[in-house]
Amino acid sequence: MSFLEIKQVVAGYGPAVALHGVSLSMEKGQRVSLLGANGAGKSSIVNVVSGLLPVRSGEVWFQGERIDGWAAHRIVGLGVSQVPEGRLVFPKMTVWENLELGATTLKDTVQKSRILEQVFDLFPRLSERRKQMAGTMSGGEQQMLAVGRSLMSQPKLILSDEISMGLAPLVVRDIYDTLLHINQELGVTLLMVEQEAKLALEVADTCHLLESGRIVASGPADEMAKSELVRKVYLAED
Amino acid sequence: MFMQMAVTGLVLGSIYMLVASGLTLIYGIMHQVNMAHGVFFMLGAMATYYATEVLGLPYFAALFAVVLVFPIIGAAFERGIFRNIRHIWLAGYMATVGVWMLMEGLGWQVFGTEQKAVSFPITGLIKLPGGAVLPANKLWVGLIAIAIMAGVYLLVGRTSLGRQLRAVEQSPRAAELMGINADRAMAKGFALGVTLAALAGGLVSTLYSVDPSCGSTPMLKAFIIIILGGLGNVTGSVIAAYILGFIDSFGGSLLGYHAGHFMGFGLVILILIFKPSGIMGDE
Amino acid sequence: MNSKMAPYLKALAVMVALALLPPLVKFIAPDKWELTAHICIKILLNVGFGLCLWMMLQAGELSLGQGGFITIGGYTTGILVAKYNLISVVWLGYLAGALAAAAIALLLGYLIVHLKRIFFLLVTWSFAEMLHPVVTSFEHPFGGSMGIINIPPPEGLTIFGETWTGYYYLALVYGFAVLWIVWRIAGSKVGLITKSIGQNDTLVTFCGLYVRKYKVMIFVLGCFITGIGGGIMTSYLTAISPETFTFFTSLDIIMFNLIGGMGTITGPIVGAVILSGLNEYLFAAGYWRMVVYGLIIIFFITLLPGGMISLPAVLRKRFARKTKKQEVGLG
Amino acid sequence: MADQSILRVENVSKHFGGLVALSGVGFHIEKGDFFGLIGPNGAGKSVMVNVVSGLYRPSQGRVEFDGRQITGLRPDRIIREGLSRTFQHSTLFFDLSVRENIMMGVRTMASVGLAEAILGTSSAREKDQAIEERAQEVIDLLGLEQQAGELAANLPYGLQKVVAIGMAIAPKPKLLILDEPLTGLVAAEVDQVMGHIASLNRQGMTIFIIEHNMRAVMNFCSRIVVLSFGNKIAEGAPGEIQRDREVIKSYLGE
Repeated sequence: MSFLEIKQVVAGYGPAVALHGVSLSMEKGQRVSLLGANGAGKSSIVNVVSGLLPVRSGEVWFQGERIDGWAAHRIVGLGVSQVPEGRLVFPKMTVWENLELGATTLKDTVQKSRILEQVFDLFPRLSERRKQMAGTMSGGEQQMLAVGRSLMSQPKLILSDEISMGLAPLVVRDIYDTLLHINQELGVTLLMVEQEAKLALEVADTCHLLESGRIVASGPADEMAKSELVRKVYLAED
Repeated sequence: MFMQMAVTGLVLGSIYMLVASGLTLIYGIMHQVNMAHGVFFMLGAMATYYATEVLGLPYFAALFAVVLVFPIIGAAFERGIFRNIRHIWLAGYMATVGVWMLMEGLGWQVFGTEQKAVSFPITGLIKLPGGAVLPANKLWVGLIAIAIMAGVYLLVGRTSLGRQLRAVEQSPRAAELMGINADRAMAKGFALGVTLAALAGGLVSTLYSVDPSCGSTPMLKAFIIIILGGLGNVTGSVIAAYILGFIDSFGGSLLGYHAGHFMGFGLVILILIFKPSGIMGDE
Repeated sequence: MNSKMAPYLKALAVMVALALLPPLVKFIAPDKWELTAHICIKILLNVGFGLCLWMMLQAGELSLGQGGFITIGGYTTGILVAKYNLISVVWLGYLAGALAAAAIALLLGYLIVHLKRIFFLLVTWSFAEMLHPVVTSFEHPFGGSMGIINIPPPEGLTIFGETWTGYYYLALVYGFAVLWIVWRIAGSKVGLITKSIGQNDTLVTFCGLYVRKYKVMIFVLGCFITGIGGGIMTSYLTAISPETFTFFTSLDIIMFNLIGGMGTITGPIVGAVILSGLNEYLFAAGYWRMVVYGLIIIFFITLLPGGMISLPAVLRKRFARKTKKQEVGLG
Repeated sequence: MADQSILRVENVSKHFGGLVALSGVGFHIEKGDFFGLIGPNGAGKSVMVNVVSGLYRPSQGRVEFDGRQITGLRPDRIIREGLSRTFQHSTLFFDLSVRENIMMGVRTMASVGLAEAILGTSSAREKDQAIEERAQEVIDLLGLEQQAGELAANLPYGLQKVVAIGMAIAPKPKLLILDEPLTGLVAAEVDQVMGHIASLNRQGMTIFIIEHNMRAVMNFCSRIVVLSFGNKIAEGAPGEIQRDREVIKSYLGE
């Protein structure tokens, strides 16, 4: 069985159905990005995996364990961490407190402080601002904090949702570089939702294209980038 | 005379602060205005009365028993009634009204209508600099209230439980993603808030005699305080509690009970109209 | 045309039937008439209060201060017609009470309509609570804690014999007049606007409509009508004191909507009938009254959030599920 | 020349606390234009729409609509001047039917009164009729007859966007502002919605569109302004914009 396996998942919000029987699987160490218009169901897939969006039918398996129906906080304990859309840092807490909360599922304090040092190495900016209230930082710094916070739980799988939203291209590049580094050096698997199609194709090795809650195309990122459909609709190239 | 009133204001303010802090905590974490807060105050007072005057426990042992028992009571109410409806603000509000009615009604049946008083272990008068003379129990109650508040402040500000509570307050969704069980954290927050109300009841029962409706006035004061302080704003509530304590101490004795009442509610309306975020709020 | 008129005709039929109640009861069981009339008067006035709140609820805000507006209507009537005899016609006293309530609602409403949900609830509640110390503190004109007594019935009410019957017909006209007004509004374009405000007021603004105007309008109208009811209730009770209308009066009016259900106009009517009837019996129950009241609230909130009017649908669903299960069991 | 402008935005700045969302942006929209405002995320496009439609008061600068200064007017007043807008996330009255939604947009709604509604006077009936007729016109125009009685919440996302446009054009505005009308739509729906917008433009309505979908903007707009970090960095016809150095830089971050 694959590292992450989603089978025929149907899910939605209230009366609306966001995913109509989506299936996909991922191997350990992969970088997968989800492509598609707003409302196509990209975020829903990520939220289904993290447990924020309940599954109506279908199954979600993570490392041989069936996790659909689990509460979000239990799934975190398995090593699945989400960098949520809109960052959702705790604005009225310090950078340090935010990171500390990221490590809620870890019990070992020695291990905790070691990871904290790692995160500060990856994001020196966070180290400088460890006593600052998260809500007073710039959007880019908050996004770094959100990524750093998700690393604190020592995840095996990171789900990221719209990292680039509202950020300057350079900062976005910086954060993705860090994510790539984490993927290559630490072997953390990445499942990414990215609105900017160009970026999404660049940072991933595999890509799934969604339309109206269904996966309509999948393949290696470089091949997808060359496909007619993606070029026309998502890259606006003629 | 002035000193006397000032010290009385401080004591009153400290007690109000204790009642209001529980209300603030519950509003902050669950976004629910707890109309049953006064009932838990009353239950705390009654528990203290029965533990000391009927069972003969020492006063401080009774307070300790309150600390042990009320978190369980609070958590039970949260789980039994409030958890499933907390996302609908009106339902949540009305449910707390229902609990208030139910428990106060039962209170009259069980505890009876006669007034009950608890004696404080330390008696006598204490002379304060500036010529004020205060009964020892009043002063001690004020000090204990401040000590409890300091404890709560440390609990919420410094411990990992406190961090989790604040995380849930700021974003339940993000808290879940940190691996925090938001439901359980909310139950803990509610239990803590209820326990603070009960402790306040246990303290006040040594100053004034109590009956099953004794929670309403402190609850009204607590509402005024949390609105004045800005719903969910702790620092604001502390300042507001002392403002109200002084208003009641000075205004109450200078203008009479009704004027104090009128001023309190008038203040609420003015604050809500002109600065709904409260005195410390930022907009 | 027919289908449009049907509900009106139904309401008219109910009203006629209720109008025939007094002679009927007096004929069958004359000794029961006093109690019957008393309960019916309470119910009919409460229907009016409940409907006013329902109308405000459509615009999305819930007032916990309606008892305060009843108090204003009642005191104004009492002060003008009984305490100082400034107005000799009681009917005009009712009008004055309603105008006073409306004027205060206009001022308050203008200041507080921007408040949402719990804030609106808390400010209206505070407002009603504030009236208590005011009327208690001043001997003039409110009569202090004793209040005002000897408030006369309106002129010509005795044409039916004793005042019971007169007040019964007055309350009947009041209740159905309020129903008619609220009904007309709900079915009109103003009703559509009100409902839209309850859903999304920003969007209403971007339809080119001034939200504040409509919200204040509905609030003032509701309080005007409630003020009249306060006057009628007060003269029916012949006296008013600071303890006549309390927090529980305001709470009852919310409860009518909660118990009946807020989805349709029938809800508050059903709720008012059930709860005001029940209240009369619970009155004798002492402190058990609070217990029952609390249980009712908790029951409806947790188990029947749609109120009584949703009961048939809920039961049908339950029943359908059960039969389905049985089918599966048999299969 | 000047009276040809339906909207003149002059030197508009908007600060939120220390954050500068717009700094000194100015542009004109001529009558009959199909005008596009584009820019990367967080460039200040939505802030600009909110300033123009009166939701935000600009920190500096002025907005003139149809020859009249509208800075600082209440949003509902601005709408009654003849400017309509839609919202980024399809915002409707979800518990109302499609027909009722569109009726809410009709100008005559603003003149209905409480007393006449209760009494059902002839003037109230006339107004009701005018509202219903106009709503029917819009429904016919957008081909929504089949869905007219349905609750807005039950419509597919693409049709909700169409209803939102219907609501905005119901008062026959002089200028229609569309805030990212294509967000969340799939290709087929994009064509449908853009088709409606283009036909409105052909019938003489001035369009002001904020959009992410570059292809749609380039194909339909006659003139484009590009924002980046609250500054105007380019203005011109689609061809010029596509060749512009600054624009390429701000989109690609090179």
